[in-house]
Amino acid sequence: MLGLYRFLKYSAILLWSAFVAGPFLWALTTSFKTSEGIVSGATYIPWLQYKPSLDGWGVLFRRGGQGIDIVDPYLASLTVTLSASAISLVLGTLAAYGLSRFSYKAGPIKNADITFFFISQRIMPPIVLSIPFFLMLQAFGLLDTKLGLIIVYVALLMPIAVWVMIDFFHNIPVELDETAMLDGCRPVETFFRVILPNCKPGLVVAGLFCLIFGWNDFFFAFMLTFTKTQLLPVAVVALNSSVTPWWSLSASALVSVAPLVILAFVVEKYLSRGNLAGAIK
Amino acid sequence: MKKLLLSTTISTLLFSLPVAALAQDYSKYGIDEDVPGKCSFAATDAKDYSGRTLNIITHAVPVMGEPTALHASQFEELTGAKVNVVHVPFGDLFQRIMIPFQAKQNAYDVLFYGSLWVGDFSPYLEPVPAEYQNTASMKAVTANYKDVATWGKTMVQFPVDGDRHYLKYRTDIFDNPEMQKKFKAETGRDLSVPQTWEEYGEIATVFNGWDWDGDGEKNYGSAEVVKRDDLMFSAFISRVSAYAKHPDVKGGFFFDLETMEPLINTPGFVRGLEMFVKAQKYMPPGGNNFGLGDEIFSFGGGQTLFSYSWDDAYIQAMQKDSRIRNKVAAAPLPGSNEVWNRKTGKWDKFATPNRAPYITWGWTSAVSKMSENKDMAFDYLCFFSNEANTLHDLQIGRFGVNPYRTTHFDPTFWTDKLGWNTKTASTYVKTLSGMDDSKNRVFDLRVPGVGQFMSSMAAGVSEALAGQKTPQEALDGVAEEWRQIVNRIGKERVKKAYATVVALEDNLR
Amino acid sequence: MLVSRQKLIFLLPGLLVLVAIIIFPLLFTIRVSFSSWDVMYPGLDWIGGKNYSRLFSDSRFWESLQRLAGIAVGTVVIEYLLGFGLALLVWKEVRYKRFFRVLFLVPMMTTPVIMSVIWRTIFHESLGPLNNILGFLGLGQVPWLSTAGMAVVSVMMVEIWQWTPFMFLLLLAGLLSLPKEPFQAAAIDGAGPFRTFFMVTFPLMAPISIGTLIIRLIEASKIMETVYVLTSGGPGTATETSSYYIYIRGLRDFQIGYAASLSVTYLVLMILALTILAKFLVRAFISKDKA
Amino acid sequence: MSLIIDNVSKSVDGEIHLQDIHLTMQKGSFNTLLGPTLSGKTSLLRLLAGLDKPTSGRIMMGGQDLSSIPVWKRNVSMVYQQFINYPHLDIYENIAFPLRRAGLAKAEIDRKVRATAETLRIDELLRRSPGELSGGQQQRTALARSLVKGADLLLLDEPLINLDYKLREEFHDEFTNIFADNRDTIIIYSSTDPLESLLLGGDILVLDEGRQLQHGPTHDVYRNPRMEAVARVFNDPQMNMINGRVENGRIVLGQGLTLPRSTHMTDLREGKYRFGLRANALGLSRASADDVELEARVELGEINGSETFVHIHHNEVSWVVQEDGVHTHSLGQVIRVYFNPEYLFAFDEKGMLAAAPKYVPGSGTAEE
Repeated sequence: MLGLYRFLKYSAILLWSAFVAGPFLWALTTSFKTSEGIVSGATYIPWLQYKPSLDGWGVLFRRGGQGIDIVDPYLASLTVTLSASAISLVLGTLAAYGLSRFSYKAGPIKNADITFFFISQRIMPPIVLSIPFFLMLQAFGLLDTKLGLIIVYVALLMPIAVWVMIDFFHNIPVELDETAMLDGCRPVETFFRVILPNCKPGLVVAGLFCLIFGWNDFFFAFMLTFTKTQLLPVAVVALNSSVTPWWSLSASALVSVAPLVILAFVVEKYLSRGNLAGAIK
Repeated sequence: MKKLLLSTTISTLLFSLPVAALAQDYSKYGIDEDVPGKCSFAATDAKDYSGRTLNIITHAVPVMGEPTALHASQFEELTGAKVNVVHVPFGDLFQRIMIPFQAKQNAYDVLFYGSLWVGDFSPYLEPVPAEYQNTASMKAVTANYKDVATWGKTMVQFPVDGDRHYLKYRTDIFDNPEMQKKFKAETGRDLSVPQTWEEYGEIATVFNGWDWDGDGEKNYGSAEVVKRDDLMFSAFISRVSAYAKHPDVKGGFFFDLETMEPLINTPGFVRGLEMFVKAQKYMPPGGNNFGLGDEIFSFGGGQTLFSYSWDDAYIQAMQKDSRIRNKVAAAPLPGSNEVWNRKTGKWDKFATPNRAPYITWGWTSAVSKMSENKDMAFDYLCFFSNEANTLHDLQIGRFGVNPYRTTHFDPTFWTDKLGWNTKTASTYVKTLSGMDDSKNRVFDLRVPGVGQFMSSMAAGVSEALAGQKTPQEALDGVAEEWRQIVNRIGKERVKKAYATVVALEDNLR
Repeated sequence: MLVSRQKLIFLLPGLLVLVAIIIFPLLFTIRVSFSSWDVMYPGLDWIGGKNYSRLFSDSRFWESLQRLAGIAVGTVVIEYLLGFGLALLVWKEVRYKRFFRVLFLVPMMTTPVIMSVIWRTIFHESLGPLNNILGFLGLGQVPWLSTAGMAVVSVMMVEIWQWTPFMFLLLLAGLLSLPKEPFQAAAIDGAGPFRTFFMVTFPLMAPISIGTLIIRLIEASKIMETVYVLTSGGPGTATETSSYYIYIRGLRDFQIGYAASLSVTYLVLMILALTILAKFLVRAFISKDKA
Repeated sequence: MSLIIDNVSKSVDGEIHLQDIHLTMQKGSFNTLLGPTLSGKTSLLRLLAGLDKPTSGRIMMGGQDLSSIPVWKRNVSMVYQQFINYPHLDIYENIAFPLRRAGLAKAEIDRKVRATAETLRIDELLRRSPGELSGGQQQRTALARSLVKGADLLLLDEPLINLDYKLREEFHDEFTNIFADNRDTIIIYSSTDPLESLLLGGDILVLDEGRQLQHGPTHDVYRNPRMEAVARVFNDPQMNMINGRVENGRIVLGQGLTLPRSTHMTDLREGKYRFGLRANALGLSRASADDVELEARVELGEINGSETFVHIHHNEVSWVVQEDGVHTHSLGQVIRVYFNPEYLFAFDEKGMLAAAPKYVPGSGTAEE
C-alpha cells in the first residue's frame, strides 16, 4: 500500500517534471538544427537524427544581416527591469506598510479602496494602455528611451510589490512595531530599524515577482520603443518572421529565460520557506 | 597658388587611391561584382555620412528583415553612418508605423512594409526624387512593380521586391509514368498540370494521405496559407480571382466602383470560398492552421504535391541540401471554366479557363516625410536595391527578395548561378514574366483602412473554414461589415482611392 | 496612534507615483472612446455614444467575453487543482525536494511571448514533437491548433504550463506556514489522509486559496500573448478572447476610438465580475470551512 | 509622580471597550489588572501606553495630560503575551535597543544591559538570536528590555499566559525579587488569574465588561469584594453562589438547608440574599466542630496543578469543592462535604456585599 503510494507520488512528480522541462529540452535540441533538420519532421538526438549546427546560436551574437545581436537588448532589459523593480519595490513596500499598519481616510475612500486601486492596475490589459502611454511618453520626449520604459514598468510592477508586501506585513505582529515605538522609534524609524531588517523573505519574493513580470513584458517594450532602445523580448520576437527560424528562435528563448531561472535556484530557500514571517512568530 | 595645388594633389591621392584599391575588394560583402550605377558600392563608398543616424523599421528576420540589416551594416561601413534597425512581426508592422505617423513622431526614416498599405501611408510618405527614378536599375523594374509603387501619379514607394502568387508542383510525380498510370486509373484523366481549381482539387485528392515519394512518411495534396492572420487573405484572393474576375467586366473586383457596394458575397467569391473549404480535405495534418512558414516547410520539405503563394516555398525546395531540389516546377495559378458575370448576373462559360493573376502585395519600402535624413534614406534604399545587391539577395531564399526587374527573367541566371535544372528555372521565369503580360489582373484593395477590410474578410473566411458558418453566410457578414467600414471611413475617400486600383486592373494606364 | 502626518510618508510616494502614471492613460482612454479616431482621422472629435451603441450590437465582442470567461475560469481552476496537488506532493519529505520545488517554478520565469513560439513548434502537427510522440505511442494525430476545440485546449495547455507554477508557489508557501497543532489533533483522532485533507488542510488553506485564485483570475483575464502567437484568435474565432479582440480592433484595424470604448466597457465589466467573484469565492470557501 | 486616569472611556465602532475608568496610581506601586478575557484589560493598557486614544476622558502623568504626547516620546514600556523581540538583533542588542534610542553612552549601555540580563538570568545568552531561544527565555528578554530603560510606567499584558505552568511558577517567584526594589515606576500587570494577583500583591483593579468594579489593595479586595461580580471574577474556581434568605434569625440556603446565623451575619436584616462560599471553604473532611455537613453526588472531578476541583450536586445546586492534592472520585458517587458557615459571604438583591467573613480560609497566601 505504502509502496504503491510512493510509486504514484514519484510518478506524478516525474510526469509533471517532464511536462515542465519538455519545451526547454525541445528548444535545446531544436537550437542546433538547420532548416533541413526541421522539415524532415520531429527529431531529437543530434548526429543520430540530424546534423547539428551552431547557426542558431551564432545568429544571436552577430550584428547585421546574419544576426540580431541580443547583447545590447540584454543589457537594456537588465537596466530597465532592475531599475523599475527596485523603484516599485521601494515605493510598493512603503505603501504596503502604510496600508497594513495605519488607517487612511479621504472622504469615502478607505484603506480597502486604496489597496484595491493598487491591485486593480493589474486588471488592465496592456493593449488598453499602449496608445495613451505612447502619447504620454511622447509629450515628455521619453519614447524610445529606457527611462520611459522604467516609468511605465513602475506602474506595472508596483501593484505586485504592494500585493505581496501587504500580505507579508499582515503576518508580522503589529506588536513588534508598537514595541519599537515604545522603545523610542518614530513610525519611520520603526519601519527602517525594525520592520525592514525582518522583511528579507518578503522582499525577495516581491522582488522576484517584479523581475518576472518586468523581464517578461513584451507589449510595452514593443509599443513604446522604436530603434534605439530594444528590450530582449522585442529582439527575440524579431525572429518571429513569416518563415520562423526555429533554430535561432529556440536558442534565443533559452538565452532569454536563463537569468531568471538561475535566480530562482539562487533564492530557492526564500521561495519555499512557507510563512514568510516565520522568523517572527 | 602652390598651396592650392598641393591640396588638390592630396585630395586626389586621398579619394582616387582608396576607390581604386577598394574597387576589387567589394566581394568581401558577398557580391560577385559591383555593378556600376548611381548607388553602386563604389558610389556609396564615396559618400560620407559619419556622425549621422538612420532609423529603419522592417520585418522580422529573415524575410526582408535579414537583407535590411545586412545592407544596413554594409551601408554603415561604407558611409560611416550609424544605422539602427528594428524588426517587427508582420501582424504589428502596420500599427508600429502608423501610430508614430498619426502622433507626428519622427520615429523612422526608412520603412519596409507590405505594399497594400500605400492607401493609408501615402500622406506620410516622401515621393521618390526624380534622380532616383531615372537610374538604370529603376528603369528596369517591370511595369507591375512600378504600378505597385505608385499612388495616383506619384511614385511614393521604392521598389525592392517583386511578389506574386503562383502554383508550385512536384515534377517527380507529374513526370513519373507510374503515377500518371495510377492517376488515370483512378480518375480516367491524364495527369497534367491543373488548369482549373477543380482539376487542382481532383489531383490533390488522389495524391493525399499516402506515401508517394517512398520516404516512409505520408504525403498530402496541398499546402496553403490558411491561418487566420494577415497573410491568409491573399491565399483566399488567389483562390477566388478566377471565379470572380471577369475579363470583360470592368469597374471593380472587391467593390462596384460606381456604387461602392461590396462584391465580396457575390457567387464568384462564394464559389471560391466553397472550394477553399473543401480543400481542407487534402491538406496535411494541421494544414488548416498553416501560416506562411508552415506552408514553406511543408511544400519545401517535400510533404505536399502542390502549393501556391509567394516564391518562398519554391526557394526552400531548391535549397542546396533539399531532398526535392530540382523536383519542382512553377505554373500560373489555376483558372476556371465558369466566371461570374455581375453585370448579367450569370455564370459565363469559358472554353479556355479564365485566369486572373493576383498581383499580390509584396515588400516595398519608403522614406518618411518627417525624416530629417531623406538624402541618406533614399541613398540607403537605392544602395539596398542596387543590382549587385539584388542579384545577391535573389539567391538567398529566406531573404524573400524575388525578381522584379526585367533583367531577372533570364533562366541562365538561375541555372548557372544556382544550379537549377532547366525545367525548374524556365517554368519559374516564364510564370513570373507571364503575369506581367496579363490583361486580367487583380490588385490588392489599396484603399485607406485596407487592414480593416482584410481583417474582416479573413475573420469571415476563417469562420467558414472552421464550419462555424456556411460560405454564403460568412461572406454576407463580411459584406455587411465592409459597408460599415466604407461608411465610417467615408465613401468618397474609399472610392477615390479604389479608382486608382480599378484603373490598374482595367488597364487604363 | 498619533501618527497622522507620519503615516502619509509611507503611502503617498507610491500612491502619487502610480496615480501620476496611470491617470492620464485612464482618462485619455475614456475620452477617446467618445471619438471616431481611426486610421483616417487621428484626433479627438466628439461623436457621443456612437461607439458604445455599436459595441452593444457587436456580437463578436460579447462572444469574446464569454470565451474569455470560459478559458480564464477553466485554466485557473485547473491550475489551482494542479498547483495544489503539486504543492502537496513536495510539501513533505520527498527526495531532491528542493530541486523539484524550483524546477516546478521554472515555467513562470519564462517570457510568455517567446515560449509561445516554442510551443507553436511543439504543436506543429506534422513537424512538431507532440504528434510525433503520440504517433510513436500509437495514439494517432491530434489537430492541435487547427480545430476549434483543440485550439482552445492548446491555448489552455500553454497557459497552464506557464502559470501553474504561480499557484504552486503560493500554495506551497501557504502549506509550509500552516500550524502543526491541527494536524497532530487530526492524527490523534485517527483521521486518514483524505479526511485530514478535507477537514484540516483545505479549510486552513481557504484564505490563501481565495487570494491566489483572484490574483490569477486577474492575470488570466489578460490572456493575450498565447493567442497572439499560437492561433491569432482562430480557427474561425474559436480562441478570440476579449483583449485579443480589442487588439485586433485597435491595432490591426486601427479603430482607436472604437477599441477605446471596448476597453472601457471591458474594464467596467471586469471590475464588476471580479468583485462579485471575490465575494462568491469567500462565501464558497467559508461555508466549506464550517461544514 | 502619579498616574491619574480621569473618567476614561473607549469605544470602537460603537462597541464599548471601557467605560468611565477613574482612578489614581502612585509612583512605586504595583498594580494588577484583573478581569476575564475581553474585560478591557488590554484596552486599558494600550490607552496607558499611548498606542490608542481614549474616546473621552484624560490620562495624566505627573500632572501632564498625556494625550498630546506620541508613544515614542513617552517613557513607557510594555510586555506582551506574545514573545515580542527584534528577530534581527541578538539578545544583547534587543536589550540595548531602547537605551541606544535614548542615546546613552556605550559603557552605560553595556553596564545596564549586563545588569538587567543578570537579574533575568539570561546573561549567558546575550549573543544568541531570539529565534534560538525557548519561550521562557524569549519572554525574559522582552522583560529585560522593558525593565532596562527605567520607564515611568511598566505595563505587562498577561506576560506569562503563553508559558507552561511550571515556568509560570518560576516567574512568580522571581517577580517578587525583580519588582521588590521598585520605587520610581508604576507597574501595571494584567491577569486573568486571581491566584496570580494574590501572589503578586500590591493593588488591584477588577474589571468586567469594560467597567471598573473595585480598586484597592489586593487583599482587601479579596476579603471584601464590593459586589457579587467582583467575587465572581476574583475567584478561581468561581465562588459557589446559592440563593437563600434570612428568616427567623436563621439562614436558609437553597431548598431548605438551614444554618445558624454565624457571628459576622448577626447584623443582617431578614430577607432574600445570595450567599457565596469559596471553593476552598468546602472540604471533604470535617475541619472544625462548627462545620455543616451535607451529602452530594460527584458530577465531575478536575485536577488543576496540585489541586483537585470536585464538582458536586446537592439539592439541585451545583457546588465546586477545592481540595489540596490530587484525588480521584468516581462520577455519581455520593460523598459528604463540610463547610464552616463563618466563611459565607452574603450579597443583597442588588448584588452588593452585605456581609463578609472575618477570616479567609485555605490558600495560605493571604496572610492575616
